[in-house]
Amino acid sequence: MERSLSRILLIILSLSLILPLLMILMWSVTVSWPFPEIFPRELGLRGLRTIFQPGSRALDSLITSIRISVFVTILTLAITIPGGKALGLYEFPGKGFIKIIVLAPLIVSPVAIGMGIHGTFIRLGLTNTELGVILIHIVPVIPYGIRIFTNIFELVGDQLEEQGKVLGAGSFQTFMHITLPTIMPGIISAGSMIFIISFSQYFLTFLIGGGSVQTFPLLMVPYIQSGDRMMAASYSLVFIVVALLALLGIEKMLRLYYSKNSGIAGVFYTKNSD
Amino acid sequence: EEEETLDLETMTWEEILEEAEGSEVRFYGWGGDQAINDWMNGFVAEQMMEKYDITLEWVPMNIDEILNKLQGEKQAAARGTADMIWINGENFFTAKSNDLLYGPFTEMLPNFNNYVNSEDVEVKYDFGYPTEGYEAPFGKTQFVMIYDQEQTPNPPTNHEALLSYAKAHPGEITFPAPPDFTGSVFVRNIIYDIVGHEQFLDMEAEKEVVREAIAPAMEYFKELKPYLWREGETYPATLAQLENMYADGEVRMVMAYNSNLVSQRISSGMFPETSTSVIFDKGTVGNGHFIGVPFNSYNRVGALVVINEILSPEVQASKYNPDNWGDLPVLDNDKLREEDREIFERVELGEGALPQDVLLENRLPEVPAPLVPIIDQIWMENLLD
Amino acid sequence: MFQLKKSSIKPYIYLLPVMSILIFVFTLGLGISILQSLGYHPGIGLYEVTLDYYREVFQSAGFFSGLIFSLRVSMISTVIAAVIGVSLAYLLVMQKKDYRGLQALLKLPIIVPHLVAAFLIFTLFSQSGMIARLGVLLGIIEESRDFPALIFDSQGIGIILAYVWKGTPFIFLIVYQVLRSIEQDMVEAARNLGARGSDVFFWIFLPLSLPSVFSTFIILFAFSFGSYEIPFLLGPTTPRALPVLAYIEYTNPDWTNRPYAMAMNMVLAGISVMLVWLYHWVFKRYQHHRKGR
Amino acid sequence: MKEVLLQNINKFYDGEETIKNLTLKVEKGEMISLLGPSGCGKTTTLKIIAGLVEADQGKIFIDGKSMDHLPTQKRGAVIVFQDHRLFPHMTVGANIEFGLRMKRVPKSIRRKKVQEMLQFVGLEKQGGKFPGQISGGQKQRVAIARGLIVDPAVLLLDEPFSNLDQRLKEEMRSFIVDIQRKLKITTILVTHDKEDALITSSKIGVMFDGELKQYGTPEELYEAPNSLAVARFFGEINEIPYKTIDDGKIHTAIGIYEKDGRLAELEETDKLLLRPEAIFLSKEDDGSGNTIRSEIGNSVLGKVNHRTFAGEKTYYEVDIDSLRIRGSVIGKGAFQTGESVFVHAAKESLIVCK
Amino acid sequence: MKEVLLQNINKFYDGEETIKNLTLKVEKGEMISLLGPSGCGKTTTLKIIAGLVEADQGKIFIDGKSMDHLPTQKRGAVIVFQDHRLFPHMTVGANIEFGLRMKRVPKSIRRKKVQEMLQFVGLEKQGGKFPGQISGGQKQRVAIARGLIVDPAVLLLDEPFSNLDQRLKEEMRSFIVDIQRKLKITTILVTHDKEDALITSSKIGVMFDGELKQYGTPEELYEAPNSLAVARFFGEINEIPYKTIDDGKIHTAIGIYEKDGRLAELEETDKLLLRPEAIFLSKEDDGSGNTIRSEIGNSVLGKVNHRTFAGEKTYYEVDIDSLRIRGSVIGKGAFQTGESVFVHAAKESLIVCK
Ligand SMILES: Nc1ncnc2c1ncn2[C@@H]1O[C@H](COP(=O)(O)OP(=O)(O)OP(=O)(O)O)[C@@H](O)[C@H]1O
Ligand SMILES: Nc1ncnc2c1ncn2[C@@H]1O[C@H](COP(=O)(O)OP(=O)(O)OP(=O)(O)O)[C@@H](O)[C@H]1O
Ligand SMILES: [Mg+2]
Ligand SMILES: [Mg+2]
Repeated sequence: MERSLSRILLIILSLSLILPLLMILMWSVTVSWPFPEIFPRELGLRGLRTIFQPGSRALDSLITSIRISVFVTILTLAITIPGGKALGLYEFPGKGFIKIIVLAPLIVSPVAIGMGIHGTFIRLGLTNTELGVILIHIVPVIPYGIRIFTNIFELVGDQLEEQGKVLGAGSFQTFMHITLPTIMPGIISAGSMIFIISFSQYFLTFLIGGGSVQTFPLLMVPYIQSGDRMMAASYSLVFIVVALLALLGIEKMLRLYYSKNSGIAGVFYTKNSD
Repeated sequence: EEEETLDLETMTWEEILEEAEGSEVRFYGWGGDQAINDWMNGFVAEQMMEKYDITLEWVPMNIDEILNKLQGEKQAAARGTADMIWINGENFFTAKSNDLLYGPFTEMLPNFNNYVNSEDVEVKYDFGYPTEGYEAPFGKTQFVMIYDQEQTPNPPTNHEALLSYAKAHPGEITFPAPPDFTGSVFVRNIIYDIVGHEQFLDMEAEKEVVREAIAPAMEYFKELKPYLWREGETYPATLAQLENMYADGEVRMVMAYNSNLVSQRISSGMFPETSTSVIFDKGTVGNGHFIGVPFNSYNRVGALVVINEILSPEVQASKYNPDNWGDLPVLDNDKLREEDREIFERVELGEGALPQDVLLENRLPEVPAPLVPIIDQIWMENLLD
Repeated sequence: MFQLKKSSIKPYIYLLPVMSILIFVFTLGLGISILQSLGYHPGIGLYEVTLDYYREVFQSAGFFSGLIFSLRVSMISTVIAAVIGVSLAYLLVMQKKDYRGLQALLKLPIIVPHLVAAFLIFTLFSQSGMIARLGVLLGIIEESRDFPALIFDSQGIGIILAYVWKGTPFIFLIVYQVLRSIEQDMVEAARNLGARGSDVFFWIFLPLSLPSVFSTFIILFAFSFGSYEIPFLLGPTTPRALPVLAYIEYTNPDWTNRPYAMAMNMVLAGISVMLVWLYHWVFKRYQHHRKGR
Repeated sequence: MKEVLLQNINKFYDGEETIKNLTLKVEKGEMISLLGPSGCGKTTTLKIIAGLVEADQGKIFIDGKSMDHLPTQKRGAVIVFQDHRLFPHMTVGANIEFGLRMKRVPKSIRRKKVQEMLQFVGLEKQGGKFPGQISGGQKQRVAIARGLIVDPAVLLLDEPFSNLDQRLKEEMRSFIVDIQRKLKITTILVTHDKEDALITSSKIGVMFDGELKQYGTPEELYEAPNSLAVARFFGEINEIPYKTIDDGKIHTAIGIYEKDGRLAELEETDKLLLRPEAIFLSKEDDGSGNTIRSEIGNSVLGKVNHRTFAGEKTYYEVDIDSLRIRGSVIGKGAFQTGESVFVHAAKESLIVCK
Repeated sequence: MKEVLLQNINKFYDGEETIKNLTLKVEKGEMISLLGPSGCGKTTTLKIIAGLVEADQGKIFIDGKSMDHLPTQKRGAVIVFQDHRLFPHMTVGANIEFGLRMKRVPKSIRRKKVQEMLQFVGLEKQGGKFPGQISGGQKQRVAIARGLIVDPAVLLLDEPFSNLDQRLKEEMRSFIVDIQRKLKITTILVTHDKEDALITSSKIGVMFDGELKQYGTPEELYEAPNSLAVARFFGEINEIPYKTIDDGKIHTAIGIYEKDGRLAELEETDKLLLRPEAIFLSKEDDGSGNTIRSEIGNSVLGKVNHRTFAGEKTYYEVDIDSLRIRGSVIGKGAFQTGESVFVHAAKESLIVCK
């Protein structure tokens, strides 16, 4: 009984979070929908057609967006996993200070940061390049990565890593075979956050990409700021669906990797023992 | 780059055309309108490709962000990515006073010389600020208010009528609070309607002076406040939200600094078909919008060619067509050849929009740019506690 | 919980890449921002270093009401998001199945950009929004004006709704992964010693996930306290949230106003740092307290 | 003080039958042991009783009440887990206190009890440490203390002494037995140490492969195992080949015995077993003319093949013709490898096994 | 085959000295045991050797090379942990295979070796299961197999048999000893079971409270413990009060002994100890006129206070005047509580302890 009650509660809470999204779906095909009607008065496909029409930049920019965000995710994971490990497993002078410092990208407004870095990026020849955009996207996602991995490492400890080393695994091997699989839940949640935040980045993309790197939000945001709800919703819809698919795809790949490092061995031994 | 700058001034138009051939031009500007985006990416880009083998890249971007980017590039003395920017008003003032624009260049454009009246105040001045050839006219708009004729058969055409209309329908009129761009224009229109517009054209940008000049208008707003939506305690944050509220029937009036907005919204189905534009009897503020060339444009020759083409009757007429955009043309009727004039006459105006001549007759000039923030400030101090 | 390792050099090496990026960002971003807030901005012809801008920021009318508004709104929304998010994670972890589909769907609000979230909340909760329409349909209200003002209201309810909607799944996602990695063994042991469902939650799940809850809380709070999009689009005209004030100053085409915007940003950042530090301090003491019992 | 009854329990893991038709009754206040080789299903049985694992078939009653669908926390059966399962985020003290907290025992009482427990398990100094900071044996002691403190109605101990040294284990064992007797806690002890089982329990069950092979008093199991496997389980054992010849006597490799007393009902299919400690060795010729061993019954001659010193005793492998038997001798033992010895066993120590 | 040398190792945890000036040398290819009560620092010592814990002072040499700052994976010292530490995301098979994979052993060889290991530890059927799905003893076996498979240069076993039943433990023990001998792996076994230590090791070290109290051969430790604590550690022991009177004889509670042989150097401060198994009991009057016990030296009369049956043997508590001693008797023992018995001990079994 306790369980069914909690299931009902779970469903209600989840639905109240998910259902609002129906509004985006509806508005993406709604021409007019005056008060107090419950269903749109007139439907149309202008928004979606604009996005998918031949020669539309939307599709190209989606690919650019995904490419950038995937790189950002990989790079950020690569630097925040060791960082989180240091904060999660070690005691050292300055730790408390660093824990606050890593939040800086959230605390200092991205406008201030972006403007500050713009000049340096120009001098380094990174503006108007995808590389520059990727690098700048790393900044706002650092807090998410570091924080999540710090917590995960605090939780899992390093006993299994020790075991790996004892069995002769070098640092890299230990990382690949033991650390990665044990922190996989953290990688999935941090990776999702990083991907999402990078994927929806607007201001920094524009500032550093200078308009030559056209991501999807660059096209989408002006519509969202305008009163054209159909265009705004259509772009949002495509954005959300693509981001979700990309996320699930990445997650699936990670899980596949994860099971490859354990499951296949399992199959093999089960078979042989019969 | 330096060379090019030097060359440009001495080059003939033919040489410029030749130089520009096969190049790429990047045009940055507001991208929140599907029709405009389509027109830019479609008609204009195709024209450029066909006529000059120029690839025109339309980059949707807000002007304040563009200026920030230019400013950063200027400090680092870097080459830019934008060749043309869509600009006007205060932003032009900021750009020009910070040396972010290349110019003067308008005199180099054959179409400017041929079709544009360079002595027209709306070409010479932008928000009271002299353009000095640093930006070429692009189009014109005028502030309008939009009502649903079915709901409001006799829309108010002056501030007093507006007040009694608000009293008759309390809570159904509102506007985005300044310093929102459109809300700010609305406030200036009311001010013009109450205290006239002439005094502002050469008014000192001094808060006390302005405060005194607009005091009656502030009284008016205070009187209006209780009859506004939510009793004037709060205002929509953006024009977009006001548009949505109007579309959903929550308020009775919406406004636009775009005389053609109504026909676009009607044709896209957002606004009721009975929506119509209204201006005050004493007229409403109008302004022009322009195209500038960033100081660090990489392809100035290309930019000049494109701007020149935009000033051609074909492009201007196409832009005037509400199916494309509906923006008022900037060419001088008197300078046009007969056949060109006909192109304009053939353009069919959209639903609910006022014809060009009605607008032009009731067109008031903008206040000088420096006054705008001062007025906004005073309004806020008076009406937001 | 376990012995933290003491090592002189390793943690610094691990932190080197990420810290070098942060320090790079810091010296440049923050340094330049501070200079600009002090009125030094050669790019727009300002050279005089002065504290006037700060003084004016502190003296300006909207500042304190904006500060309090910002604090209140971000605090309330983060607390609500944390409570619902943690409950959701707990409810899900207690189920036998793991509802993969539901999990994927719950990621959606995280994906939705803040601007779109504002749009959504607007279409749902404005006086002519979906909820109001349902109210009319059910005969609870007659016209849009009868619907309570949730958007642009002086309590910031619309902002809170938007942040809760965005923040809850975020907390859920992180905490759920943590809860799932807590071994079922621990739960069995607790139940075996007489723990009821709520005991398991308060004594096992909550403490073990608390560091994560706390971290996500801080992230959400710092974010909502410092960003302008949602309060700008859904907030009242007065009082305006602090970041909105800064944003409005920033977008002022008159660039000589820039130092105000920067000064406000710096004040905002300063307050944020103080709050985060305070949180850390409290949390540490709390943990200490538990350890030392 | 509650009675525990398992009726025809079956449990499958991945399609494999892990518990096979298990029926087991533990009387009120009784302490029994479950023995069996690794992986035979002991832990699973405890988990089924405690309600942590659901049986696929069968019924469980505690004090006559069916436990169907009763959640763990309401059964009052506390397991001390083999793998400790200490809460990593709580100190040793808080771990021990946990059960009392769940019972909403007032703080002052809790404190007192925890102090007592800490003292008893010898961890006064470790009360403030976290599980990650204490040694293996200390963890085990915390686990025991955590289970005992709640005065459970049914106590399920899963190898609670495996990480303790002899002395400590004996202390803990007698402490648990004391408490158990005093409070009459119905207790099931899972252990791999036959001594634990024999010393503490009024009954012992031996499981193999999910089946309860024998259930009885320690003496019964030790002296009358119903299978070779059970007998083996109580320590190494020698199987003694024999023949029953018409003379009514039993001819074994270590001597000839009358077919009476214990051996009266020996059937041909039965096995004859002999524990190492029941084998007496004496020197063929010890020089001093001492004849201690030879006085006891008949004996045969064998040859020492291997000798292993194990402190308290010494193991000998002795070859008697082709038969190799193992005997143990208290102390160091005086025999050398290669030496000839007399091997002898008393009739009473012969075990007949079906 | 490597020599392990610890020199003056110190280790502090939270300001408490956990390892105190430990010096220990293990010869190439030797197998030694570390014994000691729970929490005395055995595991910590192993971790220091493997490089998982850094000593605060002192040096470690493996094969003469200083291990300072050499990371764990380069030391070639493999620990089999007390708490198993199986990789939860790998199957049993993959866990065992892990070390070979790290060494880049070709797949075909890996497969073969893993199969062999699985078979040896009796887990052929469990190869595909995950650690969460196997029993405690099975986990322990996986941990052993995983450590053994890599042929480590130095093998550190931390209570590897604690969860195994007697039979399995003996099997595993002899398997490990065989491998150890064959490959001459320098091995340190931490155990709480004195039998394990005595049987497998050429030397035994006994630790108390972080200190190595005695280090020597099994016989030395068993027969000549250098402290009561060490003696106690090898099983229960009776302390026998005595007086040396002028007659040159030693008058103890269980008889009078000549002061020669082992007792020659007994000093007044020394203790006289006697293990339970060295105590012989005989009936005051067994009816049959049998005089087996009384033949051995002198004896005193005592009264059986308590009897505990432990299978293989039976413990008796016997009161001799105010002294209570514990004796053990092989088999069931014929004495009843309350009965009077003769108590006797051979002089050779008396232990002198400083
Ligand atoms: N990380 C740590 N922090 C603080 N104290 C510790 C830590 N690890 C071990 N200790 C303490 O050090 C002492 C020695 O621990 P160790 O694990 O070496 O004992 P052990 O001899 O292996 O005992 P056991 O036989 O119970 O496993 C113990 O008292 C323990 O509480
Ligand atoms: N979750 C599970 N999934 C699959 N098989 C399992 C699971 N749990 C236990 N088993 C199997 O069931 C059998 C019995 O396990 P159990 O833990 O009851 O053994 P045990 O008698 O306690 O052994 P030990 O003395 O080694 O602890 C083992 O073969 C084990 O592999
Ligand atoms: Mg078990
Ligand atoms: Mg240990």
